[in-house]
Amino acid sequence: MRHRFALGALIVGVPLALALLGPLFAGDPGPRAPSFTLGGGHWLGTDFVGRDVWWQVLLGGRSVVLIALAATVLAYLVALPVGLAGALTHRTWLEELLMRPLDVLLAVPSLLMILLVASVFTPGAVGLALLVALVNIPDAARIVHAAAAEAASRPAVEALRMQGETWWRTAVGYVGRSVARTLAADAGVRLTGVLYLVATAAFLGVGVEPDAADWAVMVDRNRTGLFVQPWAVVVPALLIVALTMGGNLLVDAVLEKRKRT
Amino acid sequence: MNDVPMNDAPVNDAPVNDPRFPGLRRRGFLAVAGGAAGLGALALTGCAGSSTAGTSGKADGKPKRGGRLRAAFAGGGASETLDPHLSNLFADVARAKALFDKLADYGPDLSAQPRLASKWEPNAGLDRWKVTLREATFHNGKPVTAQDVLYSYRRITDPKKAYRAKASLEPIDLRASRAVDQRTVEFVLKRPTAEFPNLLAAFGAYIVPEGAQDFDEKPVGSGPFRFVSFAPGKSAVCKRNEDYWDGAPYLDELEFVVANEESARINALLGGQVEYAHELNPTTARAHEDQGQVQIVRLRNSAMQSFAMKTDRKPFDDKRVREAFFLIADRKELVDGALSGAGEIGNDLFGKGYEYYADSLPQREQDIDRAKALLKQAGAADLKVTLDTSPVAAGFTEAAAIFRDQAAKAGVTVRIKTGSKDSYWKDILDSGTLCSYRSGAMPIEAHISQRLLTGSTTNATKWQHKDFDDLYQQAQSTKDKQQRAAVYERMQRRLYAEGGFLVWGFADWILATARNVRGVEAKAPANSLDWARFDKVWLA
Amino acid sequence: MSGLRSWVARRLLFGVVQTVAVVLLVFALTEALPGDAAVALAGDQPDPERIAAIREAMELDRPAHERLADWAAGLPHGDFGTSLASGRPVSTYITDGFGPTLLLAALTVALLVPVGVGLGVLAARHEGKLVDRLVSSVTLGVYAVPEFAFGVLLITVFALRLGWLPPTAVGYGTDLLAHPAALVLPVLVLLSRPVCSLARLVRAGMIDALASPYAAQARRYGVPGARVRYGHALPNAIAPAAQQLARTIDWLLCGVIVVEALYVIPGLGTVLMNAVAERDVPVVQGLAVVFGVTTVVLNLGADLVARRFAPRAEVAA
Amino acid sequence: MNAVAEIKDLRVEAGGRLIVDGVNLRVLPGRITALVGASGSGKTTTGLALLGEYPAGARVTGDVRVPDGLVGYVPQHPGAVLNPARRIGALLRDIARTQVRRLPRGERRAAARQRILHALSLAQLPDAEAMLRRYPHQLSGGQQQRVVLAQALLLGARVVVADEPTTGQDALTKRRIVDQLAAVARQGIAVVLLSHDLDVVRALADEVLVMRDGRVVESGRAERLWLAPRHPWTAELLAAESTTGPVEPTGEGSVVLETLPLTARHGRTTVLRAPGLTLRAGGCLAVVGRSGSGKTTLARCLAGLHRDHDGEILLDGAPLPRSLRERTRRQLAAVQYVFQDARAAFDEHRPVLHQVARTAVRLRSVPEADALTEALATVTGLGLTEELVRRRPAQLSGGELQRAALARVLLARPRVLICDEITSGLDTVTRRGILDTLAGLLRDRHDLSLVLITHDLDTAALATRIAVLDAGDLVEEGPARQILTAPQHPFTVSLMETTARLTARNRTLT
Repeated sequence: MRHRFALGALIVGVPLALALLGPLFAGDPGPRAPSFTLGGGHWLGTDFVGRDVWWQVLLGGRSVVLIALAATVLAYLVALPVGLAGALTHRTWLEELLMRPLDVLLAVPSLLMILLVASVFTPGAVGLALLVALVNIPDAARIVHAAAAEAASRPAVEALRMQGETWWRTAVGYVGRSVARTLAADAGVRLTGVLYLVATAAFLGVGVEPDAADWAVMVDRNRTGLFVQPWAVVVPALLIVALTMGGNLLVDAVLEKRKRT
Repeated sequence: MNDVPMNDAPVNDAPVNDPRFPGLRRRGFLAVAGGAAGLGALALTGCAGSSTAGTSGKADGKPKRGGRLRAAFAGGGASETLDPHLSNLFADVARAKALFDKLADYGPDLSAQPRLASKWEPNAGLDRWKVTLREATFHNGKPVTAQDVLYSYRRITDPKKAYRAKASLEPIDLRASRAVDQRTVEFVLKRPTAEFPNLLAAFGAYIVPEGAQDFDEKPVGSGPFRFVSFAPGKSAVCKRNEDYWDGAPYLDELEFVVANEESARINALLGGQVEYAHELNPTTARAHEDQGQVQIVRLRNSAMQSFAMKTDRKPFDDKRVREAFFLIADRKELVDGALSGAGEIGNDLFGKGYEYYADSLPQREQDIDRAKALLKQAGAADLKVTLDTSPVAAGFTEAAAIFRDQAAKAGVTVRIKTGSKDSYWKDILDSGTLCSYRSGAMPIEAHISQRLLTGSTTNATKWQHKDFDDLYQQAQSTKDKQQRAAVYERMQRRLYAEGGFLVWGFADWILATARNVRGVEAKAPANSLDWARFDKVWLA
Repeated sequence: MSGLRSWVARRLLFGVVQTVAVVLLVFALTEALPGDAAVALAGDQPDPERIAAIREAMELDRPAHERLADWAAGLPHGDFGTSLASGRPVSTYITDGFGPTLLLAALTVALLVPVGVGLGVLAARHEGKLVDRLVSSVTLGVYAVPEFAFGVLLITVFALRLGWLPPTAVGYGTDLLAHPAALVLPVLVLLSRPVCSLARLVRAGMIDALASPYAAQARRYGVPGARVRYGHALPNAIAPAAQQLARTIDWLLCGVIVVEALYVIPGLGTVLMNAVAERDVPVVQGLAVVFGVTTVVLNLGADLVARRFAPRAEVAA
Repeated sequence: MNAVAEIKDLRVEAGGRLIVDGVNLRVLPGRITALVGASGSGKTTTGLALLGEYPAGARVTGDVRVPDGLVGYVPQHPGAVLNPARRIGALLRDIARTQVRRLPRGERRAAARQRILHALSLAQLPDAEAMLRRYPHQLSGGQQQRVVLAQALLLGARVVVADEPTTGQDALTKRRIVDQLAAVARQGIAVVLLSHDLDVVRALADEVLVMRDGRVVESGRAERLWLAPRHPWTAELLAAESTTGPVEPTGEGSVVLETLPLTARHGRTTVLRAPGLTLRAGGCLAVVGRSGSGKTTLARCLAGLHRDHDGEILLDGAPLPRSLRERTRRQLAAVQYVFQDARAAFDEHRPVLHQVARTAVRLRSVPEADALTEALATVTGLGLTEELVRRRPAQLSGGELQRAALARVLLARPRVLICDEITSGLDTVTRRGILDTLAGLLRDRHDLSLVLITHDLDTAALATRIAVLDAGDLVEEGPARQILTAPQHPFTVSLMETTARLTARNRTLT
């Protein structure tokens, strides 16, 4: 189990380091060469518009990782309060009001939602993060609500109320803390799900500039030259897969350890 | 309808840049081009297939009858129809061309070639044309008569409908036109139109039997192939029409299959599921050119690539700024980067290689210093401009990015704004100052009438000059070809000097065929007669 | 068990609400798309008259809510309205597209359950050993690969490099069943992700069930190992897996869109993508109803399965 | 007669601790052997050793011989060993199938079915046919226990190990379990009873082994042990069991709490129809009844934890808001509630002392530091060390946590203290400790009045007045002495009799 943690950390470490530190070393773009050429001073060749692929790889990680992180955090920023409030309130109509509409959203296929919303306004990175977060909120809220409802039904909450404890310490102090562990597990899986959605959305040309330095966009736009210059597709694709797979491995290892102690 | 005499040559915009064309329109969506991408492809680039002799198109060896050819096109999905007058996309045109005929069609240089019409001669005033029909019969054996022609043209110009060729046939006064005899039609025009034959070759002006309304069940036409079956969005099958007037086709059967993804088309060709894959990406072509599995066919000068400047508003109302932009563009770098080298550089004029093209004008080169000087004169030293673009057409976004870097060298900062794919053309018609623009193959006269006259329907550069309109009218009423050419030359000289179109390149149209396919014409820009023409094709 | 009937009735009612919500949401979004069917049809020839003529022919000048009301009025008696682009009834679009998509989805689900559950049980039985680690890491790896990459990879290796399978289903649109080989790769791509999530869920469920007191009691009383695994532990592992799988139904619908485009299978995904591009609102709405209803029905089915296997667990609405 | 199962010099060491240290056990057919001891004394580990199961990673020496190897096991929570996703019939059929494998294929099905029905009747389960189609969660606790017993009988086990079968059960249920185990023994099956409930051990056991910290401190025939316990620990056990007399009422104070007639509902079903009740200062009202009789609901209504009722509750004559959310701090402090499951009533992340002190801070706005010192004083008053209470709840035992809970509510200086079955689930010694504490409270604090919710009369004996609830109705209410000695209502009578008979001599008389 120890080695799984190390393996996961390593696999996710490489793309993460590239994504966050890359832009510092990118420097200015070299002269533009004909598209899809190999060699000629370009370590990984040139991409579909003749830019140096290695320079793109260095720049391309940041948007994917940041959008994914932002989307996950945004999803929880909304889901946590809604889920907690839904579970803690004794007014059933309030709980129904909070939770039912979210269940309705579960029925909308997420990719269709992204395509439709994205073509209404062509969102930039921020728009894409908002969009992917929106798609994740219903499910995240449902999980928070389930975990919080269980914690809220415990006698400890009633004991706190008997003590006249403030709403804040009961809801966040006790219920929030006990929900934290389930959320950590869900956050891990959700992050990989969000990464998949961000990559697919970027691949479909949604939410990112068509020629943006973004790994998923690189995979899409450079596929035309795969026979001539495979690195422009293979390297970013491998980095995205490593990011999701490493993330998963890490989450599994952490979960395993938490369950053991 | 504006009353300005709009001597409108056939409105024929090549469907190639029609955003509804799924292959192009969904440039962003899964445009899985470049053959089967994927990690395993590394090994592929290694293997050098045996490359067979030459490119297709040359009819080497004697044509053999027989066989069935499957052609993969990008289609319109379930709303496709066989009604020739409704054809909008490449797949529609290819199917219509197989089942029906037009009176005339465009040759390699976009000049009108006689088809169902054997000959045509105008009267002195160029406003009455007598067209004689060739001996031809429909699939049901009925001969093609003048009545059929008039019925077809009247159906197309039905005010209630929105058929594609309606605007092109506008100059004809169909009530006054009449059938002189069984095979002669006298067309009465509203105004002198020297380029009337271009009208007969207009996109979508097919001849259908009189009274024909429904074309999806059992369409009857006069084309080289007869109807067998049709499943919208999936496939259309037709078989050889033995008594076709232009000689019976070699193929026994022809099937059009729909594959909206470019990678699916090339994969199907590589996997032997189809013998003809239409519209491929330049990089795919380069990747498979010498692999020996398929034959790549490049149709030169098929599509004009340019930037359109609004000449009626700042900063492009000053012609010095326009000339400066002409000089900023490095056309070679744009063609190499955006079209991956598949095309030729442009000279800020439409219609390279077409009839009446002013190839005498010197080819412009990039001259940053002169551009800076011009900008300073015009008081626009550190100019900021927004360039509208969209993934609606191949090469747009790439070219925009490259032009932005080139403009930076001349001190001009260009901000790129990416618009929605589906309403791009309508948006850039009136708003913005600078945008990416492209156009399919059409006669130069049609380009001018459609985009550069005061009354033009799609005047993206807002080029509205009275004297320019008069020159166009003069050309339309000049009977003699040389004098007409001279007038066109003067118009193009004016555009070359101060026009709104910065034409940087002409893209090739690329398709691929299986190794055993012969007779596919290479010198046929998309939209012309020999493009997607299967009655001269045979299987070795 | 009247409890079950009332629960199903409540769920169906909620399903109707969900579908109506999906339709309204999709309608609002499609209406908000820039340009409309007329602009899309006019294409790069956006001359104002032509657009006006098309718009009138398509009755697009009527206010949005009126068009929605008309469309909704037709719905109860099965009239999905007519397509703006071709004038054909939307129901033909749906029936044409339904065949291939249903075939793909049915094949996927039919293979998904045995393979997913089988892998999960296998991994749980040999927990910690090589098989378990192998299955876990492979499922993890494949789960991380988006469909577009996996599909393209399969085409390259199996269709073009080895030539075992046809790279696409081009030309077979009308009768897919006649060319089963063309279905192998698309179904493989569709299977790749849900098999992984199902296997991981079943594995976790099985491990908990095998360590439970009732499993220990069964072993203590001499019930053979296989019987304990499949008779006692598996039913308890199935319940959470079935419920979570129902939540990934919408993922299956997205997967279908990508696979249909890659392998040229003219199913509902392709019809939807074309309709969105052509701003063919009635078709998009018809499909929204189909997607909504399918999601609701599949969710209900999965919850019924979950309820059967974990009767006590309070099943979320 | 030869032993059906035998353990010789069993030593079990796990996690560095010696759980079982040199235990010898001979189990004779038809005889009931009881292992008595507080939780953690090693009796469960010894019992499970008979089944051949040991704690994970334990080092075991000594030998366990079970001749025909079939040992039945009835755990404390029978529901845990019944597969929630399978019908009862399917569970039993699995076991029956292992028994009929030798028969020819044709007859197997019928033989299995017949054996199942026989086992169910032996386990005294009426209408077995309907039972087979139901799921475990649709059965009551008692029925579940009998199904688990039927499993053991179906197996043909010669020895059945029953682990704490009666803890937390009310007198009537306890009575039924005793009869059940006695019936099993009468069929010649040896029963190994692991329990700390002396009433049951006294009623059932033939042989008794008293265990403490993994060693058997005393063993022998039951009668001899009750009369002349040799080992001091056994004597202490027996002493703890004797009931202390009711606390003499030190003069009835004024009416503190009064309820007008109230009906309470859970969702759509009415669970409680109680007429008016009065509670006087310094008094102690015990509310007695079987589980599910509505006594907890009554307590929760008083405490404001249950809103769904239509009655009026008056504190010193003034009406109390129905839900504690609307009660002022003073009203909250006046009526306090102690939960049955002390461990679940504490936040497992924060040290106990701080949680106790919070009551003073919140309800009496005492500054933090003073609250801590006051809490410390109260806690040590209740017999807990400072070092213990500074730890997190996980490191304290059930009894210790319950004392901390008492301290937590006392810090509010309540007028009314409601205790909801706070002693059930504790072993006898700890229970005696808590009862003595409560008695002490009543004596020292004159203004405090107690409401004791319990199902066992031992605890009720502490009260000055007793109210008896049966299926949601208040059947009888009066001074403790009169209810205990001369009950009127038939239900109270049967309750009193069963408890009396339970403590009488063992089963041979019945």
